[in-house]
Amino acid sequence: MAEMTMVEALNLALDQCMDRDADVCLMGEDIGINGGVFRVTKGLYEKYGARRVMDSTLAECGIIGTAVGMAIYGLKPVTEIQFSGFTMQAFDQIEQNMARMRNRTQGRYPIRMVMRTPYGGGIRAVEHHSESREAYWAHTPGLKVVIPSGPRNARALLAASIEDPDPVVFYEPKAVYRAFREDVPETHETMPLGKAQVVRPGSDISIISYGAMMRVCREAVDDLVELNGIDVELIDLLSISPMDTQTLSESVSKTGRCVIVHEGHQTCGVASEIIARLNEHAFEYLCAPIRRVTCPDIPFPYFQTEKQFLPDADTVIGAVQETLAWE
Amino acid sequence: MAEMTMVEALNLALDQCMDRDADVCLMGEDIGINGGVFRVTKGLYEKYGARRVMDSTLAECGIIGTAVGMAIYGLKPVTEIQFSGFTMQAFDQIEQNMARMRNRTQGRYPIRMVMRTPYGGGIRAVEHHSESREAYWAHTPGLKVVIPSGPRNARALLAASIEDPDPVVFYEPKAVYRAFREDVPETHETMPLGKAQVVRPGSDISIISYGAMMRVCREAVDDLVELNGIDVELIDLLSISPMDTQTLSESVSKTGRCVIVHEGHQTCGVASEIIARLNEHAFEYLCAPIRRVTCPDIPFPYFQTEKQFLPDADTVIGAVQETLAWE
Amino acid sequence: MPDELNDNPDPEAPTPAAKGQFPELKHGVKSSNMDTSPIEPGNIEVLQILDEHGQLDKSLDPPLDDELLVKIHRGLVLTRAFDHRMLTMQRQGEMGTFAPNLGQEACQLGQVIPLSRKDWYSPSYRSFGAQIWRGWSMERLLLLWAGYHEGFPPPAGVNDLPFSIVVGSHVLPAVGVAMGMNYKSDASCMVVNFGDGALSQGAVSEALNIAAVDAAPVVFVCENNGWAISTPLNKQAATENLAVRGLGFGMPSIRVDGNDILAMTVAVDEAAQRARVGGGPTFIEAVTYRMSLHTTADDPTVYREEELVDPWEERCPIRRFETYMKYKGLLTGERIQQIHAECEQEVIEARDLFRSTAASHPREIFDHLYEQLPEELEAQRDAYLRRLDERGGSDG
Amino acid sequence: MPDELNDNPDPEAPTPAAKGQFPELKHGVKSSNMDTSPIEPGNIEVLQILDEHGQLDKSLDPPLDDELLVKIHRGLVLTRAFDHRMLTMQRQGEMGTFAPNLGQEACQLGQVIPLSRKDWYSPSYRSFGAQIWRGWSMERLLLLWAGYHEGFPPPAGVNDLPFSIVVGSHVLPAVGVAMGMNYKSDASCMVVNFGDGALSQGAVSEALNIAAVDAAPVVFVCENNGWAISTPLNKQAATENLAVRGLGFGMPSIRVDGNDILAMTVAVDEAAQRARVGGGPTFIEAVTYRMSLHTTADDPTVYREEELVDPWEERCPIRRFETYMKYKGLLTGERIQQIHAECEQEVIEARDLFRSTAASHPREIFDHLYEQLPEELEAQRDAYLRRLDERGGSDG
Ligand SMILES: Cc1ncc(C[n+]2csc(CCOP(=O)(O)OP(=O)(O)O)c2C)c(N)n1
Ligand SMILES: Cc1ncc(C[n+]2csc(CCOP(=O)(O)OP(=O)(O)O)c2C)c(N)n1
Ligand SMILES: [Mg+2]
Ligand SMILES: [Mg+2]
Repeated sequence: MAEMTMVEALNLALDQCMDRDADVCLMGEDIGINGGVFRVTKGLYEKYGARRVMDSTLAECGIIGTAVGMAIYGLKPVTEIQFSGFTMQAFDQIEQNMARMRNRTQGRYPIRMVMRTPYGGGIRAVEHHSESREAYWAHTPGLKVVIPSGPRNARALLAASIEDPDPVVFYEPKAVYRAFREDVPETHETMPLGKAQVVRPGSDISIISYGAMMRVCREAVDDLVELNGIDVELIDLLSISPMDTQTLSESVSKTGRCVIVHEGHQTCGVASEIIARLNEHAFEYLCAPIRRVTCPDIPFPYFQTEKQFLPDADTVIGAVQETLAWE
Repeated sequence: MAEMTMVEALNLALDQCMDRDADVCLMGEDIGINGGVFRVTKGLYEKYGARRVMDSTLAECGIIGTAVGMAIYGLKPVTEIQFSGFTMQAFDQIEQNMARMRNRTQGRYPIRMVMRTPYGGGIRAVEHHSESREAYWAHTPGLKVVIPSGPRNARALLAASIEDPDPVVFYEPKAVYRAFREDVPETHETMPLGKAQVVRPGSDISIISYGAMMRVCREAVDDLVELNGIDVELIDLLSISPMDTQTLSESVSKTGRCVIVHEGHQTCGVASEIIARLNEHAFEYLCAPIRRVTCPDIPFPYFQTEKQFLPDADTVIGAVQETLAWE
Repeated sequence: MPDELNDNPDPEAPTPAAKGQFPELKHGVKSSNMDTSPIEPGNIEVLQILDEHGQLDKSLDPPLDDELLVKIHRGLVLTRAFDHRMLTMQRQGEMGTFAPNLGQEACQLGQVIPLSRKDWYSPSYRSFGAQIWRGWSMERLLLLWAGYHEGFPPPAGVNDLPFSIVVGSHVLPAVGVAMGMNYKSDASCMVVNFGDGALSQGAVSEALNIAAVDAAPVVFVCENNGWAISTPLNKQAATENLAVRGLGFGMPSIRVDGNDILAMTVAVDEAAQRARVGGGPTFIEAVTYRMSLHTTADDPTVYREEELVDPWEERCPIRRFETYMKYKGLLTGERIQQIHAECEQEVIEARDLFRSTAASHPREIFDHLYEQLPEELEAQRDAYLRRLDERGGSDG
Repeated sequence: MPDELNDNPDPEAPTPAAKGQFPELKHGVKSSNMDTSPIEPGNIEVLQILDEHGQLDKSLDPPLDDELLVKIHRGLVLTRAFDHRMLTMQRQGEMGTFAPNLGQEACQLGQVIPLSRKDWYSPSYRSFGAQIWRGWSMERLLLLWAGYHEGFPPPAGVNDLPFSIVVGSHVLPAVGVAMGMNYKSDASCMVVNFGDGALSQGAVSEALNIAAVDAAPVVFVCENNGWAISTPLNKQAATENLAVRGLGFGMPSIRVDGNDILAMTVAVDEAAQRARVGGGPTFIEAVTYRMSLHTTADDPTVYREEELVDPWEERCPIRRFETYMKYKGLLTGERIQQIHAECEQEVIEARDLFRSTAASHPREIFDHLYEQLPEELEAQRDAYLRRLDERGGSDG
């Protein structure tokens, strides 16, 4: 075990996967000598060389499109898009080839690749650098979408994503990159994709969240439990697609009340999907409308107002109390 | 009044808007002499000339990006993307500029433009030519998303979209293009954006749909009413974003049961959003889980199997009966 | 709030100097930090070996062995026979929309003739002649155009990408495959085909640039057939020729007579050889003409004068090559007629096999998206299969 | 099912001809349907008027009037003073991440000096020198970099696009504005700025092609400063120079010493004049160097040898121009020192105004997305505002 930030843990996962499998290679902007703008690939260029750690041209569509080709050829590229806002530049290649090539060729060309990218707000970034559009990928058949919340699950989920036979979109909460440290085992560790985690079992109400918002939820839960004596069940989704519907519906069937928290926009967002599924699988147990705590349907604002824009613990606490108060 | 197909009705709307406003111009691939691959712009090149009816290069990103610039300059471009599957090529310009320019410049540069594009299946098209990804746009702040279901509302909504001060994504159900004729008034007619239409009032259950699926729903409703004596309320959404939440919740508050039908994929789709809103606004009136009748979360298949893939009247009838049977 | 700011759009901003006030540009002085002599980007070769009358440039006649030449001729004839048949079948409602390649047969075969099985090929939707040469059976191609999923995956043993219908979307993956060859030190190459219209797609420009920067073993064959549906070349590009585009990205570029099977074969072979030994990519503009419809959904009479097509009748790549084969003494007029008949027969047999084997598999549409179907999709599949059963699975 | 098909990956497929078996390419015969003489895409001019020692090429000395020359000098000095100040403020936590333009001052001012107020300018994130010249107040730019929305919209009366942070994303809209000028027969032009890295973006290639095809009045200024964050030019493009890219799209292209304010001004002016009278777009490669950090979040020592920067100290665009101004007798060393001090003072005043006026408006973040806020968003805004009030609106 070693105490690591999420950045260090992700770096460890990349290092070990490259060490274990010569077909795993990295591609992205400034990931070589520079180690990536957030230093997630630090030292890997020195260790594995320019052939396996490829600095790309300034072209996101090019990164994803050529990575799809490498995967067709049999490699396992792990690409980095510098900020998730720039995945828009690659949307066509993601949707038309990365997500669909396996199906188009009836399995002849599986695409074993990962698209890593930092998402979300909270670091006083310039415009277009704080997006949380994971719902686009959840709505895109053929992809898996994974979002870790801390150093340890980030490492295990990235390793699992690299080893997964299907294309994975891996969103990294940049607000968490260096926010705290966690014990991370030195030896190779993975976690199954598609499984949510009950972080704290409880009986009064379920809070479902993922990524950077898990910190906010933990803070809220501490308050709710200690100050208000509310027995909250907190669930970390971890995998947006496929989604662990069973764990979610079991929880809400038990608690009958639920608040969903994420940074992404509200309309057609991940919370909407969770509500739709709970409506199907836990309808008879619902005692109150499920509340969505999300960013509103406006672009992420300029950073002087991001603190107000982003949901915080009080917002979550308020939603929980309203949900509990509902008759 | 004249009997028109949707293609003719759309053509009429374009013609009259161009006639009324010299700043309205058209841009797209093969929309000039060729009149567009579906002939929606037929005759307009001859009538308004190459300056106002612009054949673009084969670059969707280029079409949307330059149209944004024209709008900044003060024009009102109506762009055509030949098939909605190719809007992926323009995703970056749509999200980063078309949807956000007004906000980025605090209103200094409003983007008065429309992106027209045929969507959906049912015409035995090759791969990537039958997509229904309207949820991407509904999840994108700054856009309005409109989807007509017949010749008359297509004409009125397109005219309204062109006159709207905000950027509009206008999805045209290609399966309906020539499927049937309707009376369409010769004189300029618009309909307000953001309003749904109760096509048939009823008290037993609400069916919410839009676009090409409205035909399927109408067929289902006829059966349900005549054969089973079920008093169905049928709602045509027309505008996906903004969404007429009030009309939807009033309907479901009355009927207590609801089935939502669309061609788009299920996860994070429009139906998920409707369910989330009804959960918030009509929770206490719900007598049964709201059912989603959508295409599954797999890519649109090769056309020999599209008939099976697309929801049909029986699918809707089945969902209605299950919803009514639910205790 | 912005009003408080001292923004100052200078009303006195210098209006542009009146024309002529500034000296016309010419080269600056030779300076210590900048070589100011004009840059010469280099010339673009133009290649034709057999002209439209079958006139041979003997100095360029490639030493292809007779067997291969005969096989090439058959390939050209078969491609055209297949094209005709598909058109008929489409008109009879047996095919979906498809894209004829009448007149482009040499252009397409020339792209793949120099390739070995280790090499890769990335076809567009109009490349079926090349696909047949690569080993795709005609009945598989018929399945593809008739909307059966089974027609899309490349046959076992054929290193091809699926054909690309989203214009230009295959070019980046094709470059990626070539980058994989560099990664694995595999001395093979990738030939990727796209049209004059596709060259306007940003993704294609990105692909050209990446291939040049990474010295990827790719041969870009830009099939300039003069049209992108109704859009003529001069509305697609501002340059007379398209080869100069390759030069702009820093790769050797050449303009080839695409109706000259010898020129195409020689040009692609040289580019392929260079690519395999680390020489990087080449851009080949293949000049040909779309003599027929864009697709069966298209009506060229709306936008194209028939007179424009006439001269290209003269330039028929097949007749041209047959003149050469006779001149070489490899084929007689009689034998040529037989070959045409044989190819017609082959196509008929493929059609019959297609008719007897074609079957759609609606129950399988969930089976190929993920290696293992996620639970949530299993539920969707089960619901879908129940529906099929209710409808009577067979239709079904 | 595919197995039933007669797919036939020919094991005998001709392996590529052994090197040399084919003749090396040379031009084919002159033929009846194809001119096979090699294509010469034309040369690219390289312009420098003032070399790094302030050496003047008198034959090219532009007749700018003295007042303008003095104004230009002040613009250069002010830009650098502003750059220094922002860096300090950022280090003190007063600014967000920002992109210094040390060494690129001439390159940036030269782009806009020839523009009138009717002309348009589309800046990148590193173009604040040009923005100041265009009429953006320094305090507005400080607001922008400090993350206040009020800093983003162009000031009233300034025909600029908002600065572009998504690399290359502004170039297509810039071309669209120019297409609007053609639409309205407005004899103005658009100058759009982007970097060597941005040139790799597909959208930028699409923009170059569209502008060329539509003869849009655009001047593309590709600011080649040698780096895209840590990526050097040779990993970004396979060509020695970037001007050839413009040639590949069929527009006049020129390579200019970006540290020579006279050369930049002359080149842009000629291109702008051509554009305004229907001469279409021009591609200008401005050769300069990013002497400082990519942004304040960047640490060049990780990837760049300091020695690489040294020679560019020599090529300082400001010192070079000051030599020229003295030679012209327009400025003395003493006066120059005063100007530096005055500019420093101006910047300090802007900073103070910024400090006294800067205020964020969290209650307004819903107000600019749509002309009229849709109902569903009103509900979201009300919930948001309630939250603000609970938190104590002020912080707020
Ligand atoms: C991205 C995209 N945009 C538009 C289309 C519609 N479309 C199909 S073929 C075609 C023209 C292609 O022209 P070209 O690249 O010259 O190839 P050709 O058809 O002439 O062989 C168009 C516009 C498409 N399939 N994909
Ligand atoms: C589409 C996109 N990709 C990546 C980035 C991150 N990024 C910001 S600046 C930059 C380098 C740009 O280099 P260049 O175009 O040469 O301009 P310069 O910074 O040198 O002025 C990168 C990669 C971005 N902002 N947008
Ligand atoms: Mg073409
Ligand atoms: Mg640069």
